[in-house]
Amino acid sequence: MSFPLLTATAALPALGAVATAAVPAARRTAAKWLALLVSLATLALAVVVLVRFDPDGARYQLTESHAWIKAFGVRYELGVDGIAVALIALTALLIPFIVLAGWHDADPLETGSRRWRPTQGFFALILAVEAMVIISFEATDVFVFYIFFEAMLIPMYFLIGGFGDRAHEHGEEAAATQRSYAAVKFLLYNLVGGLIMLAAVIGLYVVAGNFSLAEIAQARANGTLHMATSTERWLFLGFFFAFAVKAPLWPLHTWLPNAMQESTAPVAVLITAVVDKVGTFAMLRFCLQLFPEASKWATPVILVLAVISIVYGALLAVGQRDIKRLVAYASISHFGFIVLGIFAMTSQGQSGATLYMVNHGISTAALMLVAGFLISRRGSRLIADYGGVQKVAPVLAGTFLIGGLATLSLPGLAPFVSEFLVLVGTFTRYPAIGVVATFGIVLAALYTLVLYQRTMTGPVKPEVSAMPDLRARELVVVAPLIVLLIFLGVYPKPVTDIVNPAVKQTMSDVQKKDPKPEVEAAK
Amino acid sequence: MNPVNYLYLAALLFTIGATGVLIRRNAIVVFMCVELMLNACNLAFVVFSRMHGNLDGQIIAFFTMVVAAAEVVVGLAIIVSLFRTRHSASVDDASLMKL
Amino acid sequence: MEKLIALLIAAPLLGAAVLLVGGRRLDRVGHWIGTLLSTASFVIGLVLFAGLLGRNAEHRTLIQHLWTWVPVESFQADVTFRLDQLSMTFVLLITGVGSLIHLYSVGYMAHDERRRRFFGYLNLFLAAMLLLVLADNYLLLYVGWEGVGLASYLLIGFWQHKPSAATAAKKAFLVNRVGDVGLSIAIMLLFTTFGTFAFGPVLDHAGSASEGKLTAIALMLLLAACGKSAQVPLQSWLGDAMEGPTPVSALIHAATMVTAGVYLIVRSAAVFNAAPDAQLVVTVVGAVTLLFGAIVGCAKDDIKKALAGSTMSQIGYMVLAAGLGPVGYVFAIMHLVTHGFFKAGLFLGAGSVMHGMNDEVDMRKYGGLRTYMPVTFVTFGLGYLAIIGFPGLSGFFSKDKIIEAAFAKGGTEGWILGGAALLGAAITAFYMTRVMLMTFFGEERWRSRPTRSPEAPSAEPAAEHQGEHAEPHPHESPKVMTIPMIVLAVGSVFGGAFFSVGDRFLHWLEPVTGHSEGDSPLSAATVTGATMVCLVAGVAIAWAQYGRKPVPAVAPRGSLLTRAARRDLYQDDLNHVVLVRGGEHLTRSLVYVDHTLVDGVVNGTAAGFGGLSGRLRRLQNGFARSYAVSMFGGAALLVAATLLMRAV
Amino acid sequence: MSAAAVHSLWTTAADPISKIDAPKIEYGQLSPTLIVVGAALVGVLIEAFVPRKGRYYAQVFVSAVALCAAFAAVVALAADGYGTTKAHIAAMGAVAVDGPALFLQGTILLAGLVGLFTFAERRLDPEAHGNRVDSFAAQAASVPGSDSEKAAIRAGFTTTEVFPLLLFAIAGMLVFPAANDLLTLFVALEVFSLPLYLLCAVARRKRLMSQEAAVKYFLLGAFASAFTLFGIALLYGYAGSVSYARIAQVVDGTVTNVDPALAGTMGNDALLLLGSALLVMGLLFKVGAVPFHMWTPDVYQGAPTPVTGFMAAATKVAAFGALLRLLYVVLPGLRWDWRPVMWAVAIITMLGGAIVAITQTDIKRLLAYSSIAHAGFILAGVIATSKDGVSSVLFYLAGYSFVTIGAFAVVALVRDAGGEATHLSKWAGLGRRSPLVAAVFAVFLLAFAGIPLTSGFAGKFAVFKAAADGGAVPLVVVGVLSSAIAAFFYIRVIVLMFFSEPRPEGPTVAVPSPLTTTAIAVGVAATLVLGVAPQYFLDLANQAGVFVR
Repeated sequence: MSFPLLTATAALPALGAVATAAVPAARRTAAKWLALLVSLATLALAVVVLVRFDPDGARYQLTESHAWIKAFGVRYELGVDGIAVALIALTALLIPFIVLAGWHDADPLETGSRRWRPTQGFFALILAVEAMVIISFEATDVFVFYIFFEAMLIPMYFLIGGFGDRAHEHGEEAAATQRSYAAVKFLLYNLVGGLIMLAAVIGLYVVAGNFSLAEIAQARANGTLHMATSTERWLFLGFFFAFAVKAPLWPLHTWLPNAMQESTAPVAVLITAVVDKVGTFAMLRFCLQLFPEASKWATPVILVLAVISIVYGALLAVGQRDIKRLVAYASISHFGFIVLGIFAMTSQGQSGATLYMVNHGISTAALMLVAGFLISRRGSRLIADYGGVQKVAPVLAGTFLIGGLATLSLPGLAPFVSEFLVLVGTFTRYPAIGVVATFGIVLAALYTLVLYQRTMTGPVKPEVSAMPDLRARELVVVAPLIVLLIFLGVYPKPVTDIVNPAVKQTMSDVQKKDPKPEVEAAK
Repeated sequence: MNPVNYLYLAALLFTIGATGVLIRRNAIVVFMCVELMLNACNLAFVVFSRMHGNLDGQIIAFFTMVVAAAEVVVGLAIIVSLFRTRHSASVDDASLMKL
Repeated sequence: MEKLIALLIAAPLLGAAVLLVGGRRLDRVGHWIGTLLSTASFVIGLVLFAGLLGRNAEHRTLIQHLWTWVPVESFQADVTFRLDQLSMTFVLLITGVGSLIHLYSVGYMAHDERRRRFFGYLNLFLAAMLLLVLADNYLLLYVGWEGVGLASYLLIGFWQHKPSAATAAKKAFLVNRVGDVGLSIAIMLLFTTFGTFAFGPVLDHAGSASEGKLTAIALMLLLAACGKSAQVPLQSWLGDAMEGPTPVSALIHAATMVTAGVYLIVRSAAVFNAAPDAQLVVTVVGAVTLLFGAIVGCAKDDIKKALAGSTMSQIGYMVLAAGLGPVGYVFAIMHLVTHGFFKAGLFLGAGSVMHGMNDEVDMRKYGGLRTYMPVTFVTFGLGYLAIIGFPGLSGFFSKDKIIEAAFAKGGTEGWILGGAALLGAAITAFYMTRVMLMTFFGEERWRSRPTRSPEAPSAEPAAEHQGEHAEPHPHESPKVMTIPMIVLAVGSVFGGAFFSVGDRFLHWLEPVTGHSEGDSPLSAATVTGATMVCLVAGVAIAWAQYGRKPVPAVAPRGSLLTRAARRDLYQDDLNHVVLVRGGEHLTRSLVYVDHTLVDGVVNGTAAGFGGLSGRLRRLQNGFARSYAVSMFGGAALLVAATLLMRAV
Repeated sequence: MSAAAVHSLWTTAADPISKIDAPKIEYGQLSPTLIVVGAALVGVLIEAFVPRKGRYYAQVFVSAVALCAAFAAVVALAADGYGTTKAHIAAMGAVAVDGPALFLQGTILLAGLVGLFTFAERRLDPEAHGNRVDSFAAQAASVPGSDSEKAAIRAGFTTTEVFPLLLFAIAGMLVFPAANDLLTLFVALEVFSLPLYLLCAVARRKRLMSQEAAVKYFLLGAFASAFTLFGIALLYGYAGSVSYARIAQVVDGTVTNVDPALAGTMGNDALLLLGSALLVMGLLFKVGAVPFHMWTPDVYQGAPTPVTGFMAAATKVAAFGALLRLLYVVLPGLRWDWRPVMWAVAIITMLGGAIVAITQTDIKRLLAYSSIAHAGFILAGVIATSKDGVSSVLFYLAGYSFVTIGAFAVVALVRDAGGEATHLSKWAGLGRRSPLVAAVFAVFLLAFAGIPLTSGFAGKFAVFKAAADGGAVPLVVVGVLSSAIAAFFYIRVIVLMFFSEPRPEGPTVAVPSPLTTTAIAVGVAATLVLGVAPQYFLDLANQAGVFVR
């Protein structure tokens, strides 16, 4: 019995959350530091996982397996493949920045009793989310995954509904109502998705008798488990629906703009960069592995939905007047790319999609956090309230621009690699769809540059004339992200090396091969 | 005489009681109608007991009477206290809680 | 020796990093750092050039593999550089002209408090441009391709406080993005066709692929080229790009970046050779653009916009040549290089004029400046002679060859293309003469001119230092600005001759691009003669119109064509109506749809349940007897259902 | 006459008459019930003889001891194997001692114990004239607002009778799921119903509503039990017996020694179907299934909150136990008749409860409707008609009862001048005023909503799984959908507590005595333990999943 590394990686932030929540009301700063340290420690553990993981080794590594709920055929089974490792690393990497960026977001409001401890709560909730996200990346048992996939909603819900931007054009009361609307919308969307998935999970149990990915795969291999085509399709739809809500895929996306708009920037990053990734990840791991036939059956429709998301999200981003909403719709467009890559069923597509999850996490974090700093200065989310910022706060403007360029996936920055892989992967099998998706890059440029032009350039608005440039803490948050964007842009090999073998596995799950070129010109 | 007829009588009484419950306002009367239903049941028990030629039915009838008596005790207690507070025994007046 | 190639890029890249990250503390020396590093890159270029000359023709291709970039199964992209005669030519042009313009900018931007950042951007541009021409595969080229796009975006919008500048920058980037779509689709097609997109294998096996695929690839590459090189239909951004500081216009929007499209086509020669249909399209695009640009150039009163039109037109020549296949590749590049010299020179001259005229750009407010700024006059004049193809000057050689090649295409196509080229030559002569006359000759229209309204689009911050309404005192620019002009003038005088004598340039480039002599229906002499005729005609008409009678200070209404040309032949208005307006409507309606339809469905469901709940709630009316009724009814139903179950 | 004749007369006279032999009662196996009943009687005596001052303590002490003892007895019996191997029918076929019975009795006893704590709570209301008071009327008989009531309050009277009443109710509930003949069933039904009627009427605050609740509950309850009784009569008429086993045999047609009368009635399915339908209806009334649910909201709202909590938990447990036994032991032969009907009932119950709850504005009514929806979920498990079905229902009931009592205990804490502040608008911003209480209540709500890692989820999963296994997939889908709807209003409360600004004149949260604290703590603990590590209890329910026949 070796050291349960994966459990530890998830348990550490969980315990950290409890500890943070327990910090007495007066010692707010202590709570912040505690949360930061815990998240850093988790990052360290994640790095250990990264190091201990052998890309060319077994499919699932560092596995743990214990009996849990025999009556439901549930085992506490953990294990990571390349894809999971990459995403765990991403999560663990982003949380410290999120904590740091949200340093002052939860300083208490005047209302409430002595025992009301928003700050402690805020950071505790963030750590709780981290724990649940990490374990759902690790779970190789459908039930275990489902439990945390669902439970994750609760802390997220409180983060969205409980903490918002300070200043608000319609005053605190209106802000509160809008916040809770967004929070409820988020929860209901995902809960409905989750409950429909629950029906499918139960169905899976009825069919398979247990939830272990490995066992089910084996049972299918040696023919002891046979799924009727219709059954498989229904179950697939049940699973996919939940993931499509989480991802989010058009037309199930409308919760995301509200959620990101109302929550503070760090939480918004937590949503898109971390939590939503669980949805796309789950498509890759569960939909494709458990229901390969059904996945192939559904591919055409899903691809179309993905393309719609890409174009639709981008167009709506162009039409937004609110910075955060804009980023939200941009993310919807990006999630379209990820889904596209997953269901193109080519190694480029799927590696690209995985890479995309990581890169999108980093780039959105960069853009959104800087946007958050901007908003916290002016106290407004409306694009129209800004102008000429680059004159008074050049560093802020510069970082914002780099974040934007990453969002429009400029070559040389990380997102370009993944986006191009996805496009190539799609194009090799579905040229038409690939071409349509490619036009998304023009729209991406449009909304990013329009945002930049309206906020940062032009004559300096009087309200922003006194705006301070980025502070040390904020620079510490942004600079590493930018460095990472550039590094992964010119040298993504470390990530691809980890991801590729896992993707090969998935490809063999769905029994798909990459199309051959017309002329074999490669050396 | 065919005992089945008594069954019809029992059914009739039961229905009358039920209808009474549905249409009468006064709590006491409503309650009496319930008692009527119980007695209809008793009649049915006795008749079946006669048909099957075993005593279970008749014994059950006694139990039913005891239970009914107990119900009267509790019921009257409640209704009376309600009457004393509201000065009315109408069931419809007691409709504070709705929706 | 390959080791050096990376340094070419590294030097300016380092400069950019240092200058942009370094912050204010570098404001003092920033510009010198930038200039130094670009010059360093030029020196390295020379060393490599010498190295190449030391080898015999077929061993002049150097490959430097740095690291594996994106490896996913069969998709293998490496960071690998290829230095052959073609890229060497570009390296020298870029670094050489680039260094000169760095030097020039030291003076030109002297009064700008953000000069350090300007040089940072310039270095960034150099690095990206070098990456573009040195990349050994299309994906890496794409990085450079977008890199230069970014640099040009930053530099066009350098004076971001001017909404016009910011808008122009955005427009340039967006139009280029459309081109980039072409490039990325081309790369995908290459990957699906050849399983790779590295130059070597692709160009070796180009022949063996199906012509359909190749045509598609070629057309996509052409689309990319149109975006970058401002060819019809993606030309609209170049005129606005003149919002940038003049050195930028000189370096990026005249000498180097805008010619990247030509590079792309020539680099992909093998693909185009195997796709004749695509080649025809290329030639057509080239011909159309060269006339388009020329016509626009005739009508502009803004000196920079006039030159921009001319740039468009000259690149049209190059594209036309490139479209002609092996007959034209070499001359396309040759014209590219010579154009690099004289057009840069012209722009620097224009900059120098503006520098001396409170950044006035309207030629109708110039006049008779030759006496005030002699050096500028001379250098500008030489550039002028070069571009109109005055015999013996560089333009003469390069352009003449292209016109010959065009006729050599043979058949009606040949006649049409050649005719267009000739006509273009005539118009070029006309508008350049016009520029020359309006600027340096005639009476001094800038005296006692009406006070300029401050929000005139051409306002540049330097103007603020020198008082808004003061009458300009034309003066020669400082040495640091004139020296580059002189050097470029020299280049534009002797460059062509140097290249053409003994077909130096041809032999140098042939191994890469290949070359074949076209059989022209007209003898070379005839073509040259015709060109001379056109030239003279153009000059004469211009003289008649602007030399003899005085130039009105406010533009006359002008003919229909003139007015159309002033508005860039209405193509901008077209874009505005079709794309911008249409797009706005589309997004606005989509926002509405998203809010009412997609979201409405969900909220509607919720509301529906609420309403249902409210209605059902009324059943709970508080009356015990009605509860009893429901129980009774329920019982009845229960019984009925049970009996029914038995019945069926 | 001859001597012989005389002798013969004598002999006939002296002919020994057959004597009735005393019934054989396994007191040991009935001990849980007997203990509770005994304690209840003791309680009555206490009321009679112990001076007022001591009564409260005496009653609480006796009841607590009795319940613990009874629970110990249940555990002992279970440990002795009566739940599994030695399961059999005791008391001359009147009472079954088997897994389900013991499991449910254990659950009821624990629920009763926790309920007792909430009954005994006397810190919440402000002291009246220096005496601590609980949530029951000073003198139930006196008219609200009358002098006699004032006097009673001044004298510091308290209605300590509630404790014996509670014990009687518990005793009835213990028998109800164990009853093995229809007569016992009916008597048990009344034994636990009547005390509840009374308990509903004795609230200290809001007497009018309390009395109204009692009247409604009583009249409708009596009405329902009349139907039940008629159903029993018909079944008796059909089978000629009230013993479950016998009826089952007759239903299956596996009965031996058919006398002509029986042969006559046996043929008459109308009797059987009518009878079983009415009987089932009576039980559905107790579990609060649509359309027999309408008493639930009013009674839940009007009754004193501790009573509501106990009632909501224990009644459901008992009634579902009886329903299970009835359907699995008596009417399995009728499965194909009642299953579709129950399907329908389950579906409308789930949907109805969930939908109507959306627009509720009173927390107690809200919980009432949620309990209706939960009744629907449990029915889904009942319908599975499999061992899994039974055990899943048992597990669900166990989890649900603790959550319910805990939730109502919390409701009792939130008070303003008028007593408990049950209107939702007053709960606004509770999370700001007292985060802990709000958090605890949120946990309960999440359990109700069936969020993973709470007992609610484990229970729901078990039940739906059983249903799906039993081929009732549509039922599962409906269940899932209605839980989605239900989630909406649970969340509404959470939003209210945490995300809306507290009202300046909002309610205060009373600091409870250890009693209520224990009740709530037990609730939370059960919720989390059953949610995170349910294995042990699932096994328990699994072993207990077999009815003795």
